[in-house]
Amino acid sequence: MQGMMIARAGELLENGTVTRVLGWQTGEFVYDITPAVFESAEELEKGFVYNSFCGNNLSKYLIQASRKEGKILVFLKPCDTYSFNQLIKEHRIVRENVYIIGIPCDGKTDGEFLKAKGVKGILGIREEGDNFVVDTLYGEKTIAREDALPERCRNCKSKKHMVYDELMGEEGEVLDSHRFDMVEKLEAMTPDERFAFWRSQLSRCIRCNACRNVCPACSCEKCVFDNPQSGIAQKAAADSFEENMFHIIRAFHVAGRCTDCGECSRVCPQNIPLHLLNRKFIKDIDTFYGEYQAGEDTESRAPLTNYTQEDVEPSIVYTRGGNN
Amino acid sequence: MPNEVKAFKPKIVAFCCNWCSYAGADLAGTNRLNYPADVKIIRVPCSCRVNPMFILRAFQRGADGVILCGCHPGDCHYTTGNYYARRRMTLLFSMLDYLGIEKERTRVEWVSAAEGAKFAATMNDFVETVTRLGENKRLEDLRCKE
Amino acid sequence: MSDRLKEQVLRTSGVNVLKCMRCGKCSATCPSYDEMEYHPHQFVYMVEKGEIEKLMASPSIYKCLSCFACIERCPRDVEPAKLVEAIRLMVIRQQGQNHLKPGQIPEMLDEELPQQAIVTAFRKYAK
Amino acid sequence: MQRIGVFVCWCGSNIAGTVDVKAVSEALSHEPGVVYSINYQYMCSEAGQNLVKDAIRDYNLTGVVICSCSPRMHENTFRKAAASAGLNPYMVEIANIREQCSWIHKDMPTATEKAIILGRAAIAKVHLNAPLMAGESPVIKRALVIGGGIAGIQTALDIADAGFEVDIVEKEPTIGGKMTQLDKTFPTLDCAACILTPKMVDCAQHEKINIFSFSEVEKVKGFVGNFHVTIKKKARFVDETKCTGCGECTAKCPVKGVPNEFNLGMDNRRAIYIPFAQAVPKVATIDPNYCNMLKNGKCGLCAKVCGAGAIDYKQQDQFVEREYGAIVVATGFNPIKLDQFDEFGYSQSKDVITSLEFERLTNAAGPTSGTLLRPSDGKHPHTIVFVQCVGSRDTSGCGKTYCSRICCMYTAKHAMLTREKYPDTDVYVFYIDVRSPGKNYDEFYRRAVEQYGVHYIKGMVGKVAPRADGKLMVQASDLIAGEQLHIEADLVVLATAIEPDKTARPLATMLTASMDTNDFFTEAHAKLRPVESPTAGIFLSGACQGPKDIPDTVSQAGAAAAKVIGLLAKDKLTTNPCVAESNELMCNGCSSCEKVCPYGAITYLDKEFRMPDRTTMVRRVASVNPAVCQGCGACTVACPSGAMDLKGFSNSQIMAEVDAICQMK
Repeated sequence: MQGMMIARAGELLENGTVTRVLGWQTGEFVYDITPAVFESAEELEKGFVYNSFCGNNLSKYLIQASRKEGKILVFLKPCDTYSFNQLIKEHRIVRENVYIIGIPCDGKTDGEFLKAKGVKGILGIREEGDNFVVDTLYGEKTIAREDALPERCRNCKSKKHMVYDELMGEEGEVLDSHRFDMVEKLEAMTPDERFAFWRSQLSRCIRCNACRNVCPACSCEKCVFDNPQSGIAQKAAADSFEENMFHIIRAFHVAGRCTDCGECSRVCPQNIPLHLLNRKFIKDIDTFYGEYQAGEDTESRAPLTNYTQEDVEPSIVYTRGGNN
Repeated sequence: MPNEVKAFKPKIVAFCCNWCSYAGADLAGTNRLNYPADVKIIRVPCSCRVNPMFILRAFQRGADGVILCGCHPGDCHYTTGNYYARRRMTLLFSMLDYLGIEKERTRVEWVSAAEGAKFAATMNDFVETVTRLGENKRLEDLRCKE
Repeated sequence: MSDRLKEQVLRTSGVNVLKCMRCGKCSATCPSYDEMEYHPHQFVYMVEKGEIEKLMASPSIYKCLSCFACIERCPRDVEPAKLVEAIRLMVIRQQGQNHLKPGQIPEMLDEELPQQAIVTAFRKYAK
Repeated sequence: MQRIGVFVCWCGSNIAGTVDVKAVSEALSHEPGVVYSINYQYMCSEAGQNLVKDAIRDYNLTGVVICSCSPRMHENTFRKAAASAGLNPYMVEIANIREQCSWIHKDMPTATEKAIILGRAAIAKVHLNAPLMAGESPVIKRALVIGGGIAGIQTALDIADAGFEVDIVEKEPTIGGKMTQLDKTFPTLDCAACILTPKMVDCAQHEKINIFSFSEVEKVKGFVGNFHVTIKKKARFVDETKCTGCGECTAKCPVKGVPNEFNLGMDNRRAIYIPFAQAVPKVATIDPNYCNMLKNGKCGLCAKVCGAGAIDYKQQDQFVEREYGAIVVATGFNPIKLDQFDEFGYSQSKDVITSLEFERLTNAAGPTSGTLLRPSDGKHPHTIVFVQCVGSRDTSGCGKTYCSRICCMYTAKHAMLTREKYPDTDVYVFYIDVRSPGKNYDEFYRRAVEQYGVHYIKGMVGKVAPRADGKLMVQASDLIAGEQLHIEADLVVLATAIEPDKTARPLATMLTASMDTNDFFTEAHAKLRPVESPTAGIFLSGACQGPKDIPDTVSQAGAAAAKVIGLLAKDKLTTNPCVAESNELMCNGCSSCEKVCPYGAITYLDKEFRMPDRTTMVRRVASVNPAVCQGCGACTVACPSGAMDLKGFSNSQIMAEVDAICQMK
């Protein structure tokens, strides 16, 4: 795959379709993937990688990149295309300046994740059928795909690209995922249990802002939490309330706009399942206002900028059954 | 004399839209309808002006309950404001509940300018509910203090 | 005394006599009107004034057929028939003022006695 | 740091009775930024206002906090006072310690504590206030009157006479409304048609008045001074400009059995019809539910006989877009349905009728040509029972809780006229209370009793039972005699409660004008602004605001017209400066705010920004049109970055209030 991608990118640079390529490169370690811009075939040969560690969603980088001179080539996995569409809807990306190659994805693993599974000294990775074969200092290790995938990939919502100019490989389908299972499990708990769960999770937050910085929906020119005029600016936690407020407000700000790409949970150094907050909003929106998938298209009105006269009343929160 | 346990007086912030609910609150006053002094009203132009940040901020600063009052759906002075407020608050309250915060601490009530009695009754009921719940600790304690 | 009685009537009936606007539709609709000494609208007014004993002593309370036409037609939801019923109950409950005491019950029990009878006995019957 | 003055009002004993005003002004004097704090008996009085003005000058105040009654009451008073002393009026904040404090609390320490907290919140807000300047918007010098009854007609005439253009939109084929159906009018017994039809003709002939008959308001956009209204002209299948109203078509139309709504279904009309002889405009209308040509294409007789060639079977609904500076609502009333009152036998006997039906039965243009005859057998009734308060003052849920206000007087009129024309009839009126507070009204009612011998009986009818021989058995109570009456009547007339027209509710939604629970339009102030809706530019005329008789309707119609004229006479309106504002540096251009704006006040422009690396970048940013923005604030919450804020109610101001209120433990 990587070879095909480099070849095609080289062609497009060569024939002048694009002037730059947005892709991935390795960092200090092979599993330490960072987004990168390549401007020539040589640079691509030298640095461009695409492997099972390339989970990074590149859409957000196009906000800046698409505003520069010339057209940029970007490789988007199916779930990244949702973010791309959502950003198009919000007029954040200049569509004419982007050339999208849709690439298939069977789920991306993660270095930290593998290490936690006991795979140490990682040197490389390849996919063989339903397994990942990891090349390590201590020889090759084979690990079943199911075991090596993070939650967001195990519950992949779609293998279908929502937008592309050109497709590599086979187009997939929108899947029937079980992504709301954990939300439902939490909803079924008593309030005390839920409180205990979230307290154990949110207590670990160190306010590093990684979740915000990686999120394609959290792409404000200036975040309210960084803006002294907003009245709620905070750099470090002044009191124990602030992280709670940060996460609730962040989830609220992306409600109806979050495509559930799962980047927030991927980058959280404390492994807080932040996607469960976003998914709660997605699930509520689906139940209260009808199925809505952000990023599916570029025209529809987002649920929070829309209404019907027959909407449920907020009191539904008190009256719906179970422990909800 | 043993120290008497001081009765818990909740702190309640009520956001009222200027056109209906604030007028409803005024009417409650004009008709001398009693409700506890624990309720303090903040005037906003429309229920849609109320940012979830304000509600969380109130809780952060020690409020025990927050209530938002606006015109009845369909009667918004600005046509559609309360429809948006309704969606926002439904989702916000649902989220607070999901985090294990007592859902009775937040409420939305539609009070028209003619419903002074409803305003007073709503406030009495809300204060009673929040008093029963006691001091608001959970939102603050969501993160362990140490 | 009459205040306590009035209070009791209002409580058992659940009626708010102050809602009456004195239109007389209850009496206009009452099929037993001609049989009664006090008419439905008078029940409402007399309860308001606290003249319960007069009503309790009047045969009118037994002339009411409990057809509830007055309740059905009242434009103010006052429900005069409930007042009549409440006053009837007061009369029944007062009779003799010597209801059974709990201590007297065990010796009277037998296998066949329905439980409801015992409860009723507390309320109504003299020894 | 602001220099703030605090002024605590006693409002006589209204505030000072429960709030220790001295303690409040003392406590607030220690708040940061407060340089002057005083309490006074009546802050709104001239002396009180002078205290504010003097303090602003003497202490160089940059902010003023008035602890007094509701800002809805006197905010403007104090803003004006501040302005006259050279302080920007938007530097004044009101702490509502009357309606929301002293009047609801009985305990002085509690109320005083709360008043101090409310004062602190206002001070906290003033610290963040900034001077605001009101903008201007032009006024379109034309008014729209919705409803062409006597209320709408009078309002339109008064506005037009002042020289402004007026459009009347009437949903029926003719203007005139309910009054056209009446026979005589109390208390002077003029013939309704004689006093109404000249006004209808005036409307039609007035060069400033334009009548959209058989039309409805479809959509309303805009705001005071600049309303954009879409009017639907329903297809009447007759070209209004050609029809001469000769009546040839209505005479020849073969479809005869259509219930005539003008006579409340008591006789029939044709499928093509002119509602009544004096209709304005006098133009025929085809009823598509009955016309054979429109139903199955077979007939076309009316087109053949029409000399003017006005018949147009292909006519479609037309939509007209018009602009107005002011809108007057005059949608009127209707009698309620009597389904819930079967005890009166309305559905069982034709001889139990409503008062409006009685009007038609006594009207010379009615189904009986003015002779009072029983609808069932056409015989003269000899005993007539009038029942008042049918469905009015009813809290049981079957009827309306309010007094319909007109029934006492028209019933007296009916009873009187009946006795005058037919002295051999026995007329009974059953009443709960007789309400006759208008000028010459009580005298009128007494005349019915004393001069005309109408039997007024205090009590209500409980049951009306039609007997096989056609008599109506009326069972009623006579509360004063203490007996139950049984009357054999020939005719029973029900003084049916009235309710707002069904079109009022959807109209109110379009106009964003508020309504009460009975669907009557709410006035801006029950006593002081009775003909204005709280929504600027919307005015109320007639029974749409509450039950009203003709004299009251006409006075209110004139009052509404005066208000409209006052508005249209201005060339420009000052706009509310508390509008949204977008901070371009923070705006993402995501369009969330634009989506929730009900006024379309937000547009986007591409703007060049300098980046930290000295390059430039073009970004899409929101821009608010302050003349169009009404300041609801929906956009401020839709905006995730907080770039959109509302002047006068900014995020930081509201949060400062929250902080001040929550501060006290």
